[in-house]
Amino acid sequence: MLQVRNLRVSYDGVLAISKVDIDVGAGKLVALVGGNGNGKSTTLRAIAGLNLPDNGKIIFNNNEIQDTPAHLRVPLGLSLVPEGRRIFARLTVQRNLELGAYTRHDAHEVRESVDSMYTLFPILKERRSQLAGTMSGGEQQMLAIGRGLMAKPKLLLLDEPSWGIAPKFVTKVLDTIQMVNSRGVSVLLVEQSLHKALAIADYGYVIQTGRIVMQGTGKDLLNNDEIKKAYLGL
Amino acid sequence: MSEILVQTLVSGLLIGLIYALVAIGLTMIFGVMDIINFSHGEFLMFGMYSSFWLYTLYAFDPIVTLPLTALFLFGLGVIVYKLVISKITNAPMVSQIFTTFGLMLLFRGIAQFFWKPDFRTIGHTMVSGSFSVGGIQIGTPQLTAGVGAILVTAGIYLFITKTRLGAALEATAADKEAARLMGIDSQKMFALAWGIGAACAGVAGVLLSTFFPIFPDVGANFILIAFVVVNLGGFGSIVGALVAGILVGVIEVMGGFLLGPQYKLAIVLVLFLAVLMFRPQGLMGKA
Amino acid sequence: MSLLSVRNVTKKFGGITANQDVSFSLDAGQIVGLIGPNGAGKTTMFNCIAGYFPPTAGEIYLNDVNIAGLSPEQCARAGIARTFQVARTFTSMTALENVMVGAFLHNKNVRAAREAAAELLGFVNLGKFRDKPAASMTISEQRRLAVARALAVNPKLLLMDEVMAGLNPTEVKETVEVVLKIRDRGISCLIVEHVLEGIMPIANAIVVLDYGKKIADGTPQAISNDPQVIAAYLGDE
Amino acid sequence: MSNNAVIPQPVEPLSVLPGKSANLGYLLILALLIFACFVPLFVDSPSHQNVAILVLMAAQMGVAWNIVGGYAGQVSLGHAAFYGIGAYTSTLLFAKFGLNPWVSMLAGGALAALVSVVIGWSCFRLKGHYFAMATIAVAEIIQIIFTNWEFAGSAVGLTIPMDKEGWDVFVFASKVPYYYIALGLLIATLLANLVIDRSFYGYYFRAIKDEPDAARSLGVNLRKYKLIAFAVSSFFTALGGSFYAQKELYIDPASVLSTGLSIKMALVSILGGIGTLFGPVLGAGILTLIDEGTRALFGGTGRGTDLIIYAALIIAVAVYYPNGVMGWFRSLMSRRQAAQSQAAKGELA
Amino acid sequence: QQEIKIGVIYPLTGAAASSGAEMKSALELAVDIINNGAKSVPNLPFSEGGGLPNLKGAKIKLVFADHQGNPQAGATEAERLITQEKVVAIVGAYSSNVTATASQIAERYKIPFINPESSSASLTERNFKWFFRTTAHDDLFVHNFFEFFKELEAKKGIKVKRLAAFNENTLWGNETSKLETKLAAERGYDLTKVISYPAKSTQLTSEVQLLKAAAPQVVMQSSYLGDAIMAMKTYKELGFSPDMILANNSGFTDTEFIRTLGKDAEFVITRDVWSLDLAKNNPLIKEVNDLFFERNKINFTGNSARTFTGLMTLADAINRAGSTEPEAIRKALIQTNIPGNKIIMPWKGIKFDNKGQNVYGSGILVQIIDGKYNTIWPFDLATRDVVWPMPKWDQRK
Ligand SMILES: Nc1ncnc2c1ncn2[C@@H]1O[C@H](COP(=O)(O)OP(=O)(O)OP(=O)(O)O)[C@@H](O)[C@H]1O
Ligand SMILES: Nc1ncnc2c1ncn2[C@@H]1O[C@H](COP(=O)(O)OP(=O)(O)OP(=O)(O)O)[C@@H](O)[C@H]1O
Ligand SMILES: [Mg+2]
Ligand SMILES: [Mg+2]
Repeated sequence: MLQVRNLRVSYDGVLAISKVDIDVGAGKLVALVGGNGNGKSTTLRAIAGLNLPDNGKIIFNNNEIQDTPAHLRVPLGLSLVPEGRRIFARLTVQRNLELGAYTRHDAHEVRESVDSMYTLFPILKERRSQLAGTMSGGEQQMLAIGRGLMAKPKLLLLDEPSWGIAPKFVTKVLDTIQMVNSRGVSVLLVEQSLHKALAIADYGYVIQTGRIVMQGTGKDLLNNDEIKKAYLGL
Repeated sequence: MSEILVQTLVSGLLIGLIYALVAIGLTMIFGVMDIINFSHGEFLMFGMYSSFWLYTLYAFDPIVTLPLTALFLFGLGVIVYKLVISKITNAPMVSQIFTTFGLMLLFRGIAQFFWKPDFRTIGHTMVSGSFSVGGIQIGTPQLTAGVGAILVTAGIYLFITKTRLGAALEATAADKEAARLMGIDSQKMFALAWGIGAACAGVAGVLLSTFFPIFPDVGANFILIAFVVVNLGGFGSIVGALVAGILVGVIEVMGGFLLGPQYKLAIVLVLFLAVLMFRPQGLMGKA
Repeated sequence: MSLLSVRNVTKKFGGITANQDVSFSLDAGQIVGLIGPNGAGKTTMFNCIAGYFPPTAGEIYLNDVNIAGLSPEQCARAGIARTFQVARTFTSMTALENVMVGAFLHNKNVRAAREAAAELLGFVNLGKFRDKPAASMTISEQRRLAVARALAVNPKLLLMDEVMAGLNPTEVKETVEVVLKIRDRGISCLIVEHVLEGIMPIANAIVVLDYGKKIADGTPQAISNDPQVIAAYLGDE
Repeated sequence: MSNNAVIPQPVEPLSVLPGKSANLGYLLILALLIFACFVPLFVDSPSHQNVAILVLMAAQMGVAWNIVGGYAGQVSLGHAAFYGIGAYTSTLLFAKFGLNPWVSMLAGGALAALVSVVIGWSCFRLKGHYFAMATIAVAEIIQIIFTNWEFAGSAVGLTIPMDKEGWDVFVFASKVPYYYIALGLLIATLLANLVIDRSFYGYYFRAIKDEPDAARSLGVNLRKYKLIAFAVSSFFTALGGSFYAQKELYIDPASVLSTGLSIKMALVSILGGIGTLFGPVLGAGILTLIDEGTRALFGGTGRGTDLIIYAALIIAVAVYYPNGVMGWFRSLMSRRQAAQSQAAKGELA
Repeated sequence: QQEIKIGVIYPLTGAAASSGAEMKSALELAVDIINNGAKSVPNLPFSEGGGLPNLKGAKIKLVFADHQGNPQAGATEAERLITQEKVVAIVGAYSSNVTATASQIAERYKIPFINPESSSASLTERNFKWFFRTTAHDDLFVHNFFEFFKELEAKKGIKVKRLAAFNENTLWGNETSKLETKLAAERGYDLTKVISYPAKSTQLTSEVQLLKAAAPQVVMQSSYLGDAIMAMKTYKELGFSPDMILANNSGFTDTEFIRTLGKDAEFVITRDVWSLDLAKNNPLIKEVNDLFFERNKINFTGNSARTFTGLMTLADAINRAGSTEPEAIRKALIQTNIPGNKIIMPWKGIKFDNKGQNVYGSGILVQIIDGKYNTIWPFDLATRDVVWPMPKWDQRK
């Protein structure tokens, strides 16, 4: 479904990632993990089209999309829930969700999707007409995920969805992701917390200083000694 | 005496609606892009000249050519966006001010180059003249402009709150990168905002041209008031611009009458500052 | 006598009550955790203590002086330093200069401030970023920078808002060590955190908020077994 | 698959103009200033000297504006108010009360600083565009007051008699003394800027500009330090205004209190590089030369050609160098450095 | 062959640019006549062409500069013209505040400065040695107003009592207001209202309402074109009908004024310095105007006619000096004595007093009747009788 080949991105001439290869198969949940500032977000942003790569290929459903502008990647079935939520602070919760479905044209279906989001996140329903910016950090994260799902993506890119979320809800968020995945949406999940992400992932990549240094099934990686040493503090 | 006061009030109301009309385009651009367009008065000027030339060369009445001018100005707004503004969307606020200030000078220069610095006016139009209601005189051009202002405000308000494109515009205004992730082409939205903003100025220009002289620097007469209106109403708020426009018009005319015409602008400015002290975000601005 | 004593604080935003009648206290040399579900009012409580919002009702005592309603800069002078949920780095400055801004509170001498700042950068393990533009640091590094910056004002009490968010376990460990070192300097810490692995082992006490109200208050041990807290926040693992 | 897990090492970010090249910058500035001292020796056409003075005046305005607009990030578009207060105070004291013009000039500066504190006290709760607009409004109000104030000459303006000349009356037939006074003013303003930049004020100002809320948490009293920046900036702006009055010997509200002038002060800084010490000086040079040049070359055509060219150049600069000439220079330097350091480290792979 | 460079400083861009453009055309005509001749105006000095005879047919070359309405730019341009372009004299600068600064520079460099049209009285109160003004100034013009009232009463039995002053709040309008206030008091008129309105107004409703409330017989008004048109429209709209609108030139004499307002412009009286119908007394007026019309498709106005006259006066002085030495030109200017029939102004001639003011300059009053400006005062020059009172708006056809 998604193939990233030899991707290289830099900010103002400073290299952030290079030679990144990632594959996400149809219906798979793939995790991209790594410490702070190692290029996870950069990778996702490049896939979503927010950063243009210096070179490399991004192939989505057999189309090369590395030169496609970000807004045209959404209708292809790519949706990114960005780092730091980026919800529309001055719009209501409801309108945020509706905007998530901007590329969909069936008003009725969109309304149904909104309702299903409310079922998924009851807190959002409570706050449907509140301005999104006045909600707490965690509430905003729920909204961001809901909004990302509203595009009915084939591949959902999630950048640290559990960031700033209460433990009780972290599990819930991860469950939600698994559920979405089980309905056939492929997921590329970026997380800091290795064990949580790898525990639910079919496959995982470890990124370090802008390069993929390890990959394998989630279980394999979790049991890898070096990983344990470097990331799990054991 | 009281008749004079009522007359003054009515006149203030009518001019206030025109201020609102001029300001709506400005607030639109600001709301979506966070850019203060110093050249907004010059879009108004182009609208006036468009109306003037269509009238002078082809004898078309300004009211008839209004849609044409609006369309023309929409195009101009989009072109200006594509050629200039699109390159500074991420620049610091000060360089944006710098750029639109440059555009202001450029447009004045262009107008003078092609159309000479002369003052021009449009003679008799469909809306010339005035009528009296219970002893209160109302200028037909002013009234037409006032009605135009209300219609445009309503139209834009509905467009933004009720249409998909309007929602996209608002999303882009809030966070353009996030909007792109929703599949919204932010460049297109910005161009649209400039188009609509310029078209509003164009409509205002046409309506003004039926009773106000036309010259290359005419924008200078309106821009400060437009800024005040936009700011008083709250940057980006369409309804705020309407309310503030009326308020400014009435205060200016009434204040000038009661306290001395040489201070009429000062009165408006003092009140404006006073409001900002209590509502830093303007009357209808979001905090 | 407690260093900080929050008494019956209520904070409303229009119709929303973000904090309702919250009371708790913190003794000198303590680490206290403030936890609770999203939107429980933790950041709001910080803002009230640090002077960003005047509480709608209630008092906040620092060493028996009511500081409720003081401005943030007055609170800083009184000895309260804080970090923000988003880092709020001074992006046009280097890491060192960021910390220097804090150091100027008590000493306007540039050289002295530079020395103090350099020491603090080392203290939070950011020594190598000294002359790097702070904007080039990652988010979590910037959060740690904010801690150094806050320490530079020589606070009695440090409020930290989610400094461990987004860290991997190794990094969490590092940060925990930093917090302990801060306490060893005699600075009390009030910490908002969702990363319980980070806060639970080191806190003297935990305060739990839910829907703006305090639902529990006690040792980490007691809190993790409190059924109300489990229901509202921890969830059953 | 590779197994060589390394402990994460963030990509080395680069620093902007580190110590050495900053010192080089100061040396360059010093060299330029020394050069400036000798300009009248080889530029003997009074008209060219006049243009040089205009450059210095614009530079001084820009540098003064930059203290509050650049360093402290409070974009004032009403600085003409202070320029005008300076010009009017010194002219009134000198022409009407016979006070020594140099003393009058300082009095003008002090008064402007005082007024700026009053204005700032109320306007500093406003942010960004709201603040900018409020300053425009305040300056307009002040212009209206002067236009109607009989004692200050109202719309007619004030004239300084040119019958006496010399250092005691601050009126000269030759351009050379004006040149050196303007240069002195510029250097004084630059020095004030430098002192601020190097002391805790500079740090506080930039902190306020970057993240006001965070600055408050560190005990920075926003209003106090914004007011200090505003007052210092206004003081020097007013000195520039007094100088203008002594040079042109005639002032009226339209020429020393207009919003156009306020914007020009900002333009000078922006063009050169906002928040940099030397940027406004560069900007002033460029802007004045373009302005005078286009007017001299095309002004006589009467078709507005000069305006068109001037405006087109402004726009081109703003679009292609949004951070000003200094910003462009810096990014050039840092890009070169990045290339070098990357070359040194070898490709990241 | 020698070329005489004369610097010319006018507002070619900015708010006053439209006036600047007209004056530029007038100067170009004057130079063309001097250099290349004009057979149709044999009585005009230098109309035989071939440059200045006393300087072996030296031709005049104008160097134009734009002051944009900005006093500093005016001074800068003056300095440039003198030191770079080496002009021997300067003509300018229309806007009184720019004339003030530009003439200071000329004074410094000891270069003659001819000012054909700035009307601020203070300009010739500065004891300058190199400043010469050919036009009369506001002091005289405002005096004209009051002489007109006096003569109206004495000769036509029309009694004017209640006045209002309605002037733009700029240097020009402000000086006018002050003088009107002073003279009204001195001569026993009842000045019911003095209104200063800000330049660049978007509406004049409050002003007109105040006038209406004061109900004067005569409104004395100083406005530029845009405001003049706006004021007239507002008068009509709000039904304000004084017996007389007595305007102080500028907007009310602009070509566009009548064209725009059409019938609504009727009966306005305005002070002027020139009018086409004066050709009756001085054929030169029509002949030169024809040349101007041929080139520019517009008639002279008070401004352009004065500017034309200013340059002719300077040429006369340079010719008599027989030299381009500034001092020689200045001496010649001091001795200027051009008779009224050699100029296109309705003046007795041109002769400067020791302040540099032309003592023969004077104003006229014209009234718009049948879409044309008709001289109505001084009564001996009048081509039509004054219409008094102005018909009320609702009683017009
Ligand atoms: N906008 C930017 N400008 C310059 N450099 C950047 C920018 N964004 C990221 N970087 C740099 O690129 C590198 C990779 O950053 P990225 O945000 O992709 O890391 P990450 O793995 O997502 O980290 P985190 O866990 O903190 O989110 C870092 O060194 C960072 O400093
Ligand atoms: N300025 C404000 N205006 C209106 N409501 C606000 C404002 N600030 C916070 N709130 C509301 O107050 C409640 C508490 O918010 P707060 O930010 O304190 O939560 P929190 O406990 O810090 O949550 P999180 O862990 O998600 O950061 C939320 O429901 C939020 O929507
Ligand atoms: Mg990231
Ligand atoms: Mg929070």
